[in-house]
Amino acid sequence: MTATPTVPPVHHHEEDTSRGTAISTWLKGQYALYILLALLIVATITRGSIFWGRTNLTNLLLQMSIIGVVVLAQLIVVLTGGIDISVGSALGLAAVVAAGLFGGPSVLLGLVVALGIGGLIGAVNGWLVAFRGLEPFIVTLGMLALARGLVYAYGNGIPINPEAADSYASFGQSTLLGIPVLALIWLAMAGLIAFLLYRTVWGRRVYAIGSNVEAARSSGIPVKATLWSVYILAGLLVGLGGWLFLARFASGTSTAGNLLELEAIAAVVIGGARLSGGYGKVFGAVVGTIIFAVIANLLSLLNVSTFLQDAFRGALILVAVTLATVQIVRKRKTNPTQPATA
Amino acid sequence: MTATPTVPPVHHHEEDTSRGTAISTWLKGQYALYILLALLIVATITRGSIFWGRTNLTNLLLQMSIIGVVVLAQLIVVLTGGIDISVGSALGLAAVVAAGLFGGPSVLLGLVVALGIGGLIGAVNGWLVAFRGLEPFIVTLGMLALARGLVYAYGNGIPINPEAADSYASFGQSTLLGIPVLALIWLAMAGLIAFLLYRTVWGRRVYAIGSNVEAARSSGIPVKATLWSVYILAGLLVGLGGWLFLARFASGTSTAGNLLELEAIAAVVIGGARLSGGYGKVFGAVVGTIIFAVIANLLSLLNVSTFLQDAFRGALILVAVTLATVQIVRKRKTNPTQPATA
Amino acid sequence: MAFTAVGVKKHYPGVKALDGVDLEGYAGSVLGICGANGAGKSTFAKLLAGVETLTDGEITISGFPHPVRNAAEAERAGVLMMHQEPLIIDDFTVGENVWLYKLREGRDIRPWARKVDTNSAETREVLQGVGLGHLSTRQLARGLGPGQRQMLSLSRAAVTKHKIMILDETTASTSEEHFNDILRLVEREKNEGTSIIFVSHRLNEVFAMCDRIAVLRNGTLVKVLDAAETDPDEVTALMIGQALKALARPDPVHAAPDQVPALSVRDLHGGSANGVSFDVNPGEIVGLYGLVGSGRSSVARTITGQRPAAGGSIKLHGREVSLPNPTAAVAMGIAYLTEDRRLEGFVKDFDNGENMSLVALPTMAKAGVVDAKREKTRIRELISEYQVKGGTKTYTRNLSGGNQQKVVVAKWLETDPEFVVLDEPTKGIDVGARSNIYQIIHGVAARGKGILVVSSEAEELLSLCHRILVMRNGEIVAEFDPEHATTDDLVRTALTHEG
Amino acid sequence: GQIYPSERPAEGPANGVRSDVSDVVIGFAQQQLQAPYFAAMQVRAEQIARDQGFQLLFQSANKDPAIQLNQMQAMMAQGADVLVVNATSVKGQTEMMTQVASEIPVVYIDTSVPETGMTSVQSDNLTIGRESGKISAQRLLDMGKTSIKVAILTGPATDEFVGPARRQGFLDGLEEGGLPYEIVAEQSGDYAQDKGQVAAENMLAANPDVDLIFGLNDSMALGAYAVVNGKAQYENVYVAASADGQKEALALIQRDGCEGRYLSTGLNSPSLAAEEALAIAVDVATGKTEPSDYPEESFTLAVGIGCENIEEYYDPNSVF
Ligand SMILES: Nc1ncnc2c1ncn2[C@@H]1O[C@H](COP(=O)(O)OP(=O)(O)OP(=O)(O)O)[C@@H](O)[C@H]1O
Ligand SMILES: Nc1ncnc2c1ncn2[C@@H]1O[C@H](COP(=O)(O)OP(=O)(O)OP(=O)(O)O)[C@@H](O)[C@H]1O
Ligand SMILES: [Mg+2]
Ligand SMILES: [Mg+2]
Repeated sequence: MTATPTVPPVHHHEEDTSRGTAISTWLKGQYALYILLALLIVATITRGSIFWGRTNLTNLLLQMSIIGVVVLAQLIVVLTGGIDISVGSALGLAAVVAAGLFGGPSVLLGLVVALGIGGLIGAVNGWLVAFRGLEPFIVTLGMLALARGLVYAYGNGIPINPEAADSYASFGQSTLLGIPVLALIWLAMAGLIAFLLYRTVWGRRVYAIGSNVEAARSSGIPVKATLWSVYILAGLLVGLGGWLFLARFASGTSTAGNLLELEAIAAVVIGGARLSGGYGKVFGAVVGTIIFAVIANLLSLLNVSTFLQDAFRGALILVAVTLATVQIVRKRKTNPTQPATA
Repeated sequence: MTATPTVPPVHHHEEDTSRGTAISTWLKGQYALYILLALLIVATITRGSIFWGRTNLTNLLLQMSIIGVVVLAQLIVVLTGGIDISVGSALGLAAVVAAGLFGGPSVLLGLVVALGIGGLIGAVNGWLVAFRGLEPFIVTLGMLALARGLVYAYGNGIPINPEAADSYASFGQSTLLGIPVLALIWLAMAGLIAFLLYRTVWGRRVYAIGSNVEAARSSGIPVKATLWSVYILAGLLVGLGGWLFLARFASGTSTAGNLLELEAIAAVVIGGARLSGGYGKVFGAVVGTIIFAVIANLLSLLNVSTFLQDAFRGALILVAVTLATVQIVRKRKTNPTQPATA
Repeated sequence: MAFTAVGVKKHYPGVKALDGVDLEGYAGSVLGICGANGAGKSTFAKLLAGVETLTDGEITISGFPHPVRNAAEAERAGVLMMHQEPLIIDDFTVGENVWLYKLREGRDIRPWARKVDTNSAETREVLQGVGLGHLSTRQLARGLGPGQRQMLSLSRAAVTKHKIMILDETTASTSEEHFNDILRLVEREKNEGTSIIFVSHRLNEVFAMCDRIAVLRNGTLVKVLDAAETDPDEVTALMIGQALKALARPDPVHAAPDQVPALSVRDLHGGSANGVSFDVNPGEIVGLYGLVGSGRSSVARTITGQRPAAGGSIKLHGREVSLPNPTAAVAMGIAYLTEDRRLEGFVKDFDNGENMSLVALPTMAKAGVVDAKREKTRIRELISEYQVKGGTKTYTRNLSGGNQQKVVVAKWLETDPEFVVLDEPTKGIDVGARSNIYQIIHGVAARGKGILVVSSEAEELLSLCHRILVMRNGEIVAEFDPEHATTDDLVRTALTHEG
Repeated sequence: GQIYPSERPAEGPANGVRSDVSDVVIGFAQQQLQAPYFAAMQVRAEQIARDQGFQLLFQSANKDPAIQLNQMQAMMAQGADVLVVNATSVKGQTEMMTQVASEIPVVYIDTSVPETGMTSVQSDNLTIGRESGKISAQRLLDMGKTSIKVAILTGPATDEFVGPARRQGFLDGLEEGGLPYEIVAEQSGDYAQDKGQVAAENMLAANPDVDLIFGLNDSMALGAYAVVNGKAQYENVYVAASADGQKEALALIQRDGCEGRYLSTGLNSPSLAAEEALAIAVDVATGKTEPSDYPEESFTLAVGIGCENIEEYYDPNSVF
């Protein structure tokens, strides 16, 4: 995988004590933020009044919250150097079973079931990766197919509407101080993951494993247990995502979470995380989530021909990442000991 | 305190000259082969006469040849530590444009066009990865969307039938010594890639870059140029795949190559390649291709319900890789410096 | 008694790294372990630290109820190990690397346990203690050189409780100055009753530090000596089975008055190099000495295209060259043996053969197709020429540190370069093989090539070179003729502060 | 608070009645574009919008209800007056569509969500399938078969409504036509020609004695046709589709007449459906009619197409 260009310059000796310098150094690394900024400017110029309208902003927040939680799950897995392509199916299974088990009589029971399903899937993935030493890609690919297959089998492809569909629906569109509750849940999760990653021993272990698993093991870090816990936590987040899905759509459709994995990985990567592990930030992942949601929203608002939407989205991604690294590439020129690909 | 005064016996590494040992060492590493063997046994028990029938074997070979070429493309990219998730869309675009350009008057012109499109896409991907230092995942994700979008835009979603549809169809069904020509093309490509990887300076460089890009760079290997050539070659192979698609289906459908990327990566990984680069074999990739084709064929022959197919496929993958590594994990126990996740 | 090893065996597929070693260590005493490359020193250290699992035998540590089985248990038993390839997490800051062992099992297992402050005054003090006071605790470890990495991992000694400390070639790429830091640290540890194991190929250091010396050979223990009652010659003899011949100095070069230098550098800037000028004549071996961080590697990297020059000119045989990248340099016949074996030295997934032919491969190929037979024959020759302990098909990553170094040296000299830069060429190589490498270097010089050797070991330069340049703060401050200079001269010149 | 305070369906256009057609904005939320049928619907809808001068917002959801909701919301944010929706899920969008329909009138096309929206213009998949099945039965009876073995190419597992209806319809048609059948294999071809071809290959390899292989749309049946066409071992295998009337299929029926192996298909005209649905939408937006004027559902023309009536329906210049 290519080295993430946001890795700070190699040699600097002085302590950056002044706050100004710290902020400017930080700003230099945030190329995801510039992409977002550019997108927002485009949005403002082309569809300003609609884009910034209350309705649209509310929609945007709702659209981000489910994938947002999944992106967080993907992030912690990617930090360990793994990848989880089963997130979409797992979300689907969590949603469908939470909607269908015992008839889906209550929103709270649904939450418990969804977390249970998600956690279980995460635990299986994690066990195979951590204790069996299997490639995360192939494990989660198997799980991708298995979970999606179970979704189909559970409802024979027909959506499952929980008994408590009304409660789900009204919960899903409730707001607090004008902000959708689902979005608040997402942001709370982002805060929680940030706390775990940056403030706890567990978080440091996750980064250490992703950066250099052999050094981590030789240092006595419990690599397997940590890896397992990462996948379980990711599974729980995905389960939560499934529950949020129910809240938003009030129905467990068999396509729930379809292809979410690609978008989640993309958001994590555009947010600056390194797929080979050890580097990545929650803030970046959140920005990455917003970027993809804004792109989709904007293409809709601009009423770009459906035939061309994919092409536009692709071109946008390519142009954005290329432009954002122009400056970084220039920086690298003066510092070529940095690998072109690492 | 004990000191052994006797001069210790000199021990030195013997070269494994005996052929027997070499083969048994090789066999130990081929867990993909065991998965395939197990599958074949299952196939023989459940549907032996049909599975091994001439018709079905011909079908199987045909079903493998398109994805087979794409798997080879994926393999060389994965060997450098990259990933190419645009292969499916690129194949689709190559097929559609080859079918539509100038009305698709000839099979040979179609080949040239398909190779041109594939090579161009590969060149763009490779340029961004090699010279701009971008993450292959995000680059090829952008290309995935862009190429698919162009497919839709090119034919407004409606299949494009080349003027030479009949010649394509009859070429696609032709056999040589009873073996479908498409399959022969695939195998010839496998041979070519094997030759390039194992016998040439270029091949050695590919492995070096994938395994340790800094050492490669520092040893004077032209990292960027080599990376670029890898993506271009991969693009050409994918373009060839698009042409094979036309030969087989005689129509450039807008879904051509959809989701091929996941299967290609999976085949490469189950064939023993390491996603972080530097390790992987053509033989493994070919076996991986066969494994997935046999799974799909078998599920069809057993007439497994559509609702259950995905679940079966997923469970099969999980069980296969888990079982196959039981022995490997045991070996690793004695050698715990091996990374759990590579 | 701090630890007892009884009948310790460690077998890898095809290799008996250790084959029944009995060894004891005492509290407050330093045990040196000597042996040729691949004798099993690092293996013993790793077994003691629980990083590898025993094939057979038992290691008990006093005060710990049962034999140790893994790294976590060894840590609880009080073992602290400095690995030959230091355990540094590149994506962590310097401060976080100091406190890395706080992430171990047994302590702070609760997931919500808060991490320690890694930028505290204590952290800075600890870094000061190992001569890294100038580093920021917040900078990433990624950019550190090999010497700095060693010292950084050593800093953990000050923040970890331990009863046994293992130093595996911690001094291999550090200069005399840092050895004094280490010596001080070891004295302190000894007084606190730590049992210390010191592995090094520099016998003078071993004798300066150790109370007892264990000699390993091919995985078995030859003898344990009392340091006070033995001398380097006896140890060498036990190690490699013969006494070492004194090294011959290279034949002096007689430069013709109008001779064009093989390499001519003027006012070079780049990295921490700051206006460096010097010439190297054909057939001449020039040494570059300085303390860690004096800018030697920056010079070496700049003149070999590993990093672009920020200013100045480089002439190869009188012709000005531009070296934007290593590919260009290699094409011009300039070789750079890296000091960072781990990062740039060899390809992890290549066997010895593939690593040794990596650079020279195009010369073994026709139209890009490798002549497999020719490659194989040549590799076989190289393995024996460089005394690599391992086969052509052995993965280089599975070799002992010193043997890896031999592979890397062979890789570069095999290209028959016009100009060679060797950065710490004998790092981790045992005394026997070392003289072999010196002879090979002399051979290259005798063929009229220019050679620049960077080393932290003054003694090495004095016996190997025709001329020695000393660097300080990115500039060349003095030139010595090894005939008339001593180690002391070099060290003093390198240390002197301006003013 | 709540984002959609009411559950009652909107009683008039979202932004009030427009006096002129050129001020009207209509959102068209298509379920997918992966099959030519849906793509053709878009082409026709855009034509109509150009002809009549209203603004058309067209989006396609890749068969995903979640994406579809996002797109409908974006259309509303852009000031759409009426939505034309081809639902992605019959059962799974009830609450979602209740919420949406409380703010804007919804006209369903092709696939509807019962009890929501104002009306739906549907193709009667059951009847279409039945008509095609009857024609196939007749052809096979004429060949002297008294009972047949059938293999079916179905849609993906997510196909909850349209596919099953077409399948049932076709089988009913065989029965009504007086031809007993036995289903020997049934595999998904994802409504795509290439996937259909592969599935047909496998089913035929396992059951070479199949008499008829039918697909739930023409694309898949065309894939099956490519398998049997020109292969001696399959010379007694015939192909049919329950629906769509795709141009390439009609061309085959036209070419080979009543000797051909592509027996029948059903008419499911994307153009007809688009025309009807958009007409309703424009009428409501301009105040010509009220949402409450419409019945819950209306069906487009359903006929089977075989060798005898092919002339009426084959147009080599149509998009679809
Ligand atoms: N992971 C491994 N797999 C196979 N063989 C190994 C492995 N690690 C070490 N060896 C072998 O074990 C032997 C002893 O290695 P060790 O690293 O202990 O030597 P050493 O005495 O430390 O040498 P040096 O002075 O070069 O560091 C060597 O022959 C080496 O090739
Ligand atoms: N561009 C630069 N600007 C400032 N400092 C730099 C630059 N490049 C390298 N350095 C630092 O300068 C110091 C000396 O680097 P160099 O590697 O050239 O010296 P050295 O004498 O070989 O030291 P070592 O023994 O650590 O390799 C190192 O700490 C390095 O991090
Ligand atoms: Mg060692
Ligand atoms: Mg140096």
